[in-house]
Amino acid sequence: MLGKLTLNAIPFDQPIPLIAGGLVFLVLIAVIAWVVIRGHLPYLWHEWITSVDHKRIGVMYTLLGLVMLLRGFIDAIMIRSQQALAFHAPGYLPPEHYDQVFSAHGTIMIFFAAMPLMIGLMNFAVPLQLGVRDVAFPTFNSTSFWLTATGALLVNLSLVIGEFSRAMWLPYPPLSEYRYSPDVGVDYYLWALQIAGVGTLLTGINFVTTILKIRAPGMSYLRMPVFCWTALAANLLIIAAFPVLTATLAMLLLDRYLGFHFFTNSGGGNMMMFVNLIWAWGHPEVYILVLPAFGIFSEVIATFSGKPLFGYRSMVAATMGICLISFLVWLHHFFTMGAGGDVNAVFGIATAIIAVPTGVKIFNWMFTMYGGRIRFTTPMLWALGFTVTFVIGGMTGVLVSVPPADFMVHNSLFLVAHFHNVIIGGVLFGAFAGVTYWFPKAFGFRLHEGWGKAAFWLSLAGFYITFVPLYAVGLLGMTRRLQTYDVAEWRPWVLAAGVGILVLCGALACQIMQFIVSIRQRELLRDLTGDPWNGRSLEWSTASPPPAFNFAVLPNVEGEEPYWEIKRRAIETQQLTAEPDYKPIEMPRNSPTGFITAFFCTITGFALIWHIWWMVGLGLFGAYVVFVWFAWRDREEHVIPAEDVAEADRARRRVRAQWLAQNEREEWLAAHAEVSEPA
Amino acid sequence: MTDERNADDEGNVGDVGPGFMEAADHSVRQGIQGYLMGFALAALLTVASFYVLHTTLIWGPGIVVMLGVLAVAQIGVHLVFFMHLTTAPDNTNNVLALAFGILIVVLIIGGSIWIMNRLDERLMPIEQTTGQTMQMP
Amino acid sequence: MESSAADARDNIRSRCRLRTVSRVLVVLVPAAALGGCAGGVLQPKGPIGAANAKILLDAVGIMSVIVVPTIVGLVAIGWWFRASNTRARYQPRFVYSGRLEIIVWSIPLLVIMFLGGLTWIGSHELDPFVPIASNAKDPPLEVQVISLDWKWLFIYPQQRVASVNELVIPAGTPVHFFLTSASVMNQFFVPQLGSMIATMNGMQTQLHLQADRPGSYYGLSAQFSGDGFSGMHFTVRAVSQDDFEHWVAATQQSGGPVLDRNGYFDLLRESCDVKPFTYHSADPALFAAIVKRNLPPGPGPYVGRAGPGVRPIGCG
Amino acid sequence: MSATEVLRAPHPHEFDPYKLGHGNGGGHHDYATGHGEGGPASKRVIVGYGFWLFLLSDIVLFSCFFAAHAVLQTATAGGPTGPQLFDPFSVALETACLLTSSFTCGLSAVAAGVRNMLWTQVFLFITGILGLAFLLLEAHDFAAMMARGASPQISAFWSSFFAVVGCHGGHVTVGLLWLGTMMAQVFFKGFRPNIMRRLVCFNLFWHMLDIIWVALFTIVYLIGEGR
Ligand code: HEA
Ligand code: HEA
Ligand code: CUA
Ligand SMILES: [Cu+2]
Repeated sequence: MLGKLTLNAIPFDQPIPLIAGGLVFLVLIAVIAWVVIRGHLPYLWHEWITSVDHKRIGVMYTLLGLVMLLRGFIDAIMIRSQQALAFHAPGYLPPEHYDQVFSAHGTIMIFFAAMPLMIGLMNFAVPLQLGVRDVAFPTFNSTSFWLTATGALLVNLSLVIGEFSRAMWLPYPPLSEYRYSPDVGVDYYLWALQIAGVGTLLTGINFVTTILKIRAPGMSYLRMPVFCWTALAANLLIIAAFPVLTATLAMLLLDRYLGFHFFTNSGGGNMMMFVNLIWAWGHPEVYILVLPAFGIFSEVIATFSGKPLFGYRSMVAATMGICLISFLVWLHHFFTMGAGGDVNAVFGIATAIIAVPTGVKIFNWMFTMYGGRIRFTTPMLWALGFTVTFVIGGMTGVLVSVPPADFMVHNSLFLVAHFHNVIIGGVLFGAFAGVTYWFPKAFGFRLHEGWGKAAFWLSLAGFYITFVPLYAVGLLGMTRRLQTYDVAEWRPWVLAAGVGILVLCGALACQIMQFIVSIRQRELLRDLTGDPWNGRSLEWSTASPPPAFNFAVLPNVEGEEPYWEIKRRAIETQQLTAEPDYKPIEMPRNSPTGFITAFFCTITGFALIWHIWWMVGLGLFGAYVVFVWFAWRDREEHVIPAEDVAEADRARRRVRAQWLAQNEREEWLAAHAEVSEPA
Repeated sequence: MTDERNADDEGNVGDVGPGFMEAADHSVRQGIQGYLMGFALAALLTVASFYVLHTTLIWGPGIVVMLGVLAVAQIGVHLVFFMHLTTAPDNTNNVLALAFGILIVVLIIGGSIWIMNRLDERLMPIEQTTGQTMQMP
Repeated sequence: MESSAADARDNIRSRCRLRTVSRVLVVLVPAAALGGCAGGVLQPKGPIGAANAKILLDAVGIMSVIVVPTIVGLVAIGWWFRASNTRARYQPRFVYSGRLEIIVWSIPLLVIMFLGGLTWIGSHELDPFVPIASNAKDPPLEVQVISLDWKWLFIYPQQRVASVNELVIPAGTPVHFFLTSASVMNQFFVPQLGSMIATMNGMQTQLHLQADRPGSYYGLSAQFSGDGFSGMHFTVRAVSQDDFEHWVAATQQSGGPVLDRNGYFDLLRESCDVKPFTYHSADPALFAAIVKRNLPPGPGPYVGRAGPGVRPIGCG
Repeated sequence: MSATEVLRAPHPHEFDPYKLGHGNGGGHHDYATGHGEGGPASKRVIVGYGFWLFLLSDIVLFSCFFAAHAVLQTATAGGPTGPQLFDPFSVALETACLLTSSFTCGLSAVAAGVRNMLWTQVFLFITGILGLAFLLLEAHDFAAMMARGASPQISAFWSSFFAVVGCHGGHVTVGLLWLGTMMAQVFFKGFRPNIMRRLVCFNLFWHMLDIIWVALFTIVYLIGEGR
């Protein structure tokens, strides 16, 4: 009746995960109960759960990312504290638990923290920057989000029912085959990723279509903000790479569930094929993460330097170059498998070549700051911290792309330090820069600067204190994923890294304080103009938070940096453009399709993990019914009457007129004019 | 009828989605003719593939190459006659996307085969250790 | 003769204790850290390790030439052009420069060209399958390496002995390793001797290493292989040629177990933190049988038991 | 040139910072066909293009199975090999079914183009029947092979064979389910713009299955047999 699921599945003998997981679920249930009792459910349902508004979906993605970041961070604390205690000693986490912790950490961080953060920010900002009303397929957008959430839910469910994979964040067979991992952990991993992966693929299709086909009139490719370019590149990579992940995991599933022999030790299976295919996805994946971050930094650095981005054309070329080359390098993750000089050299050199376009980006950011008037706001600090940190991480990346060097540090903590260096310094800093940068656009008030700056400095310090020792201990030969060790020389470094994690805890505390304080002081931090940072691209031309339809009339783009142009002209002429002729706007209707699909996917996934076949059938049938029902829907759009549009836009115009009156023409012009001689 | 079509057509002129015949220019007869032509060509190429397999006209090891070429040709026929892909400017995005897809497919299949062949050559035990034949020293 | 190995281990331990004295220094001076008794990859003790380390340092050096000025430039420019600095010149129209663009693309390109050359030559010369050019008159010693759950088995086919979790080799003589795995994937790695290489069931990789001087080196698996992974380390003892022959003879005459099919099946079962021991006789055909998958692979955890919380037997 | 001069310049875009040649005009004047500068594309283009991208991603998915099949070509582990069990006649028949169904599918598009309900339904129906025939033939093939000792559990080669062919078969099955709902939609709702868009997507999907099949019978059956 319940397949493999028995009472034994609840890990009573492992109190730590049980309590931790139980606590999480209690909190979750408490939140749900509170929502229901306080009568917020209808609001949540109509305004968020069924929303197909890209801004709302972006916010939900970002929130999911932050919560999972917290979960991943707890795992990281456990890893570092275990290793700090485990010199000649068992530590407090037995192997079968420790192995789950680092596997879950890697999986959660990549798939459910970093990806949702980046996709969330793209969701929020790309249509606004393109000057349009929504993405190409709003309902699929909501489906993407809920499928990702399903994956996250399944991974976290493994805390309390059964267990998670112990086979690393990329489950290399034969260790992940049924023979060596007969428990459900790997199945949790596989189904969670298959479901979330489909959601991500839909996102990729959605955004490439949006960027290529839906832009404001006059916005040619070379007028798009760089963030849109990097989003395009990242989503092209999603379309190309995620099917590879799906196929590879499907093969492993066939092995585990139906006794196929793709990667087994018997029947002629070949585990090297898994390693090959998973990295054909895995390498592009890291650029899927970092490219949008590059875009965020481009926006932030240009805005806070008070200058257009330097070398826009080079930036675009570099972005697309990275996008292409990233598909030519995947073998660098298995130089030590013995493919020989030719193969290793070709892939090694291709890898190193990525340093060239990346370097171009770094230099262009540098020249953007050159001659600028830099305001050190929190987003700008994250950006500056990123440039320095990422250069170091990139350098160690190029180092391991030289095969003989990699033969010495592959899978060592040196490598762990490399990728945290680029991921934390690149992706995570990028996410925080993006969140603080666009937060006022999404909610109408700024985040508190003081707490944000504290969080930044502690993160920066914490990062270096944690990971510089790992570089060193990696060079001492310490390999990754060790639950215990007995080499005295490693110990001081491991302890130092343990101190670093304490500093990071401080950073987390400041980050959370920033959110709390900002929400409580929101009236103080309120921004009415819609343009709190003196921005340059179109998202700043509408109100904060933007109306559901984003723009009352689609902006007519006549050059690069369209909003800067609009602003300059307004100040120059001391008046706003003439009031447009408001027309009714058709917007997509809310739809529960995404949520319900995800609901059935959760059921199906859970049933598959535990071999509850009747429930699998039920889930699949439900999904098909939803599909037909969705197809049958007649009215896909609702119309916002012209009066409502006019009302919203007039309110915005009033505020803008006030702002205009406050900005003295000569003063503003002087402030933004080129200074020919040092004053 | 025309209203509906126009409503759907508004927006950027000179841009066509994949799979669309230029409906306005095509009569039913032209439409059918196009599909017939594609069908005939595809059938011909399929027959050729099955025929080539057992032919003695082509040097043995070359047959595989011929099969590959025929398959590519037939895929091309499908793309042009059934999916209405053209190289006209209004199809730029469709063709670019296809080119990107083909590039990825070639990289993944080509790269995997190259890598895996090298690994197989080197890791499948051709060079034996002396162990199994050596006697006690 | 058992005791000689034990003596050696005691020996290692006491030397370790000496080294701990210098640990304070180690913490202070990162470079000095590379001198523990599990010395790191920057303290190579053989030609392969030395070449790898050299390449590693060369690469860091050449990249520093561009990376260090970049970092300095970023910080300096960022600080100088702060809004409050009235002496900095505001140039909002400095957004394009063809000349800078050329420089910006070409400097990294030049660095990468050098690194690319290094990569091409290094990948071929230091391919683990390529024998060490050695002027030693002795032919290389052959060792078959098998990774098991969770220990290392070393078979000396010419000597017909075998050892677990301890590898004894003659210093100054190249060693030709043939490697495979009896269960899941692992990586054979001795940081101070050089390159690591994967071990996989059904496949045979090769590796050539050499220890220049007698000494004791830390070896480990560099590929996570399951719950007992942390205990999967071993000691490499490089000894003089005479001592090596001594060790072989002693092992052959010791009363240790025999490595035949049955002995192998005993070893195949999962076990953790296995203390080093030797087999006084070993079947050299065993290795080929494993590579050809004529012998079953490791059984994994507790055959037949499935469900959550499966734990390895005999561990923890 | 002083700052105010720049600002008073006759056209605000005389200054083209990136030397992109966009200095003057822009906006609506320079339509570049297919580049979407005239504002958002029509819904028809958007839907078609999105589906096109999906198909390309699906082809990438198949390419992984093809790659695995190519690599595991010889991994028969002592069991039967492909050519021993393939039935070229049956494969030819399956090919004929699928190719013809692609043709009739195209004809249904022509009929739908002129809003002819009867012929649209007739051709969609024939397409479905041919697809079903294909599936039954394939199932029969599989059963015959299994009866002669080949199953995915026998060896890596057969795993990859059943996976790649089965994945295509699975797509055809999904296509048939979709076809059913499409026929119902056309019947009950007529040729509305959204239904027309879905019909075009379905057409693309069905033709794509045929393209995959071309690669499949060439690589798996013909080249496999040629070895
Ligand atoms: C966001 C994530 C991210 C990013 C951006 C990168 C960026 C790079 N990575 Fe990293 N990498 C990972 C995430 C990432 N990586 C992860 C997660 C793993 C391990 C997975 C696992 O095993 O679990 C990994 C592993 C990994 C390996 C495998 C090593 C091994 O397993 O042994 C290699 C090898 O080549 C590599 C190389 C590189 C290179 C060359 C870059 C380059 O893109 C960096 C380019 C940037 C610069 C070089 C800096 C700026 C440039 C200049 C200032 C110009 C001048 C500089 C020069 C000329 C040098 N990475
Ligand atoms: C996106 C990817 C990502 C990120 C961000 C991180 C972040 C961190 N990781 Fe991780 N890590 C991986 C990906 C990532 N990691 C992967 C793929 C592996 C390999 C797994 C494997 O071996 O298979 C790994 C492995 C790994 C190890 C190696 C274990 C080993 O092999 O021995 C260690 C050890 O220290 C570690 C530590 C850390 C630390 C200290 C952080 C910290 O820097 C975290 C910093 C985070 C914070 C400070 C949290 C801030 C949180 C918030 C602000 C949330 C606020 C929320 C609300 C208000 C709701 N990670
Ligand atoms: Cu064989 Cu990895
Ligand atoms: Cu990579």
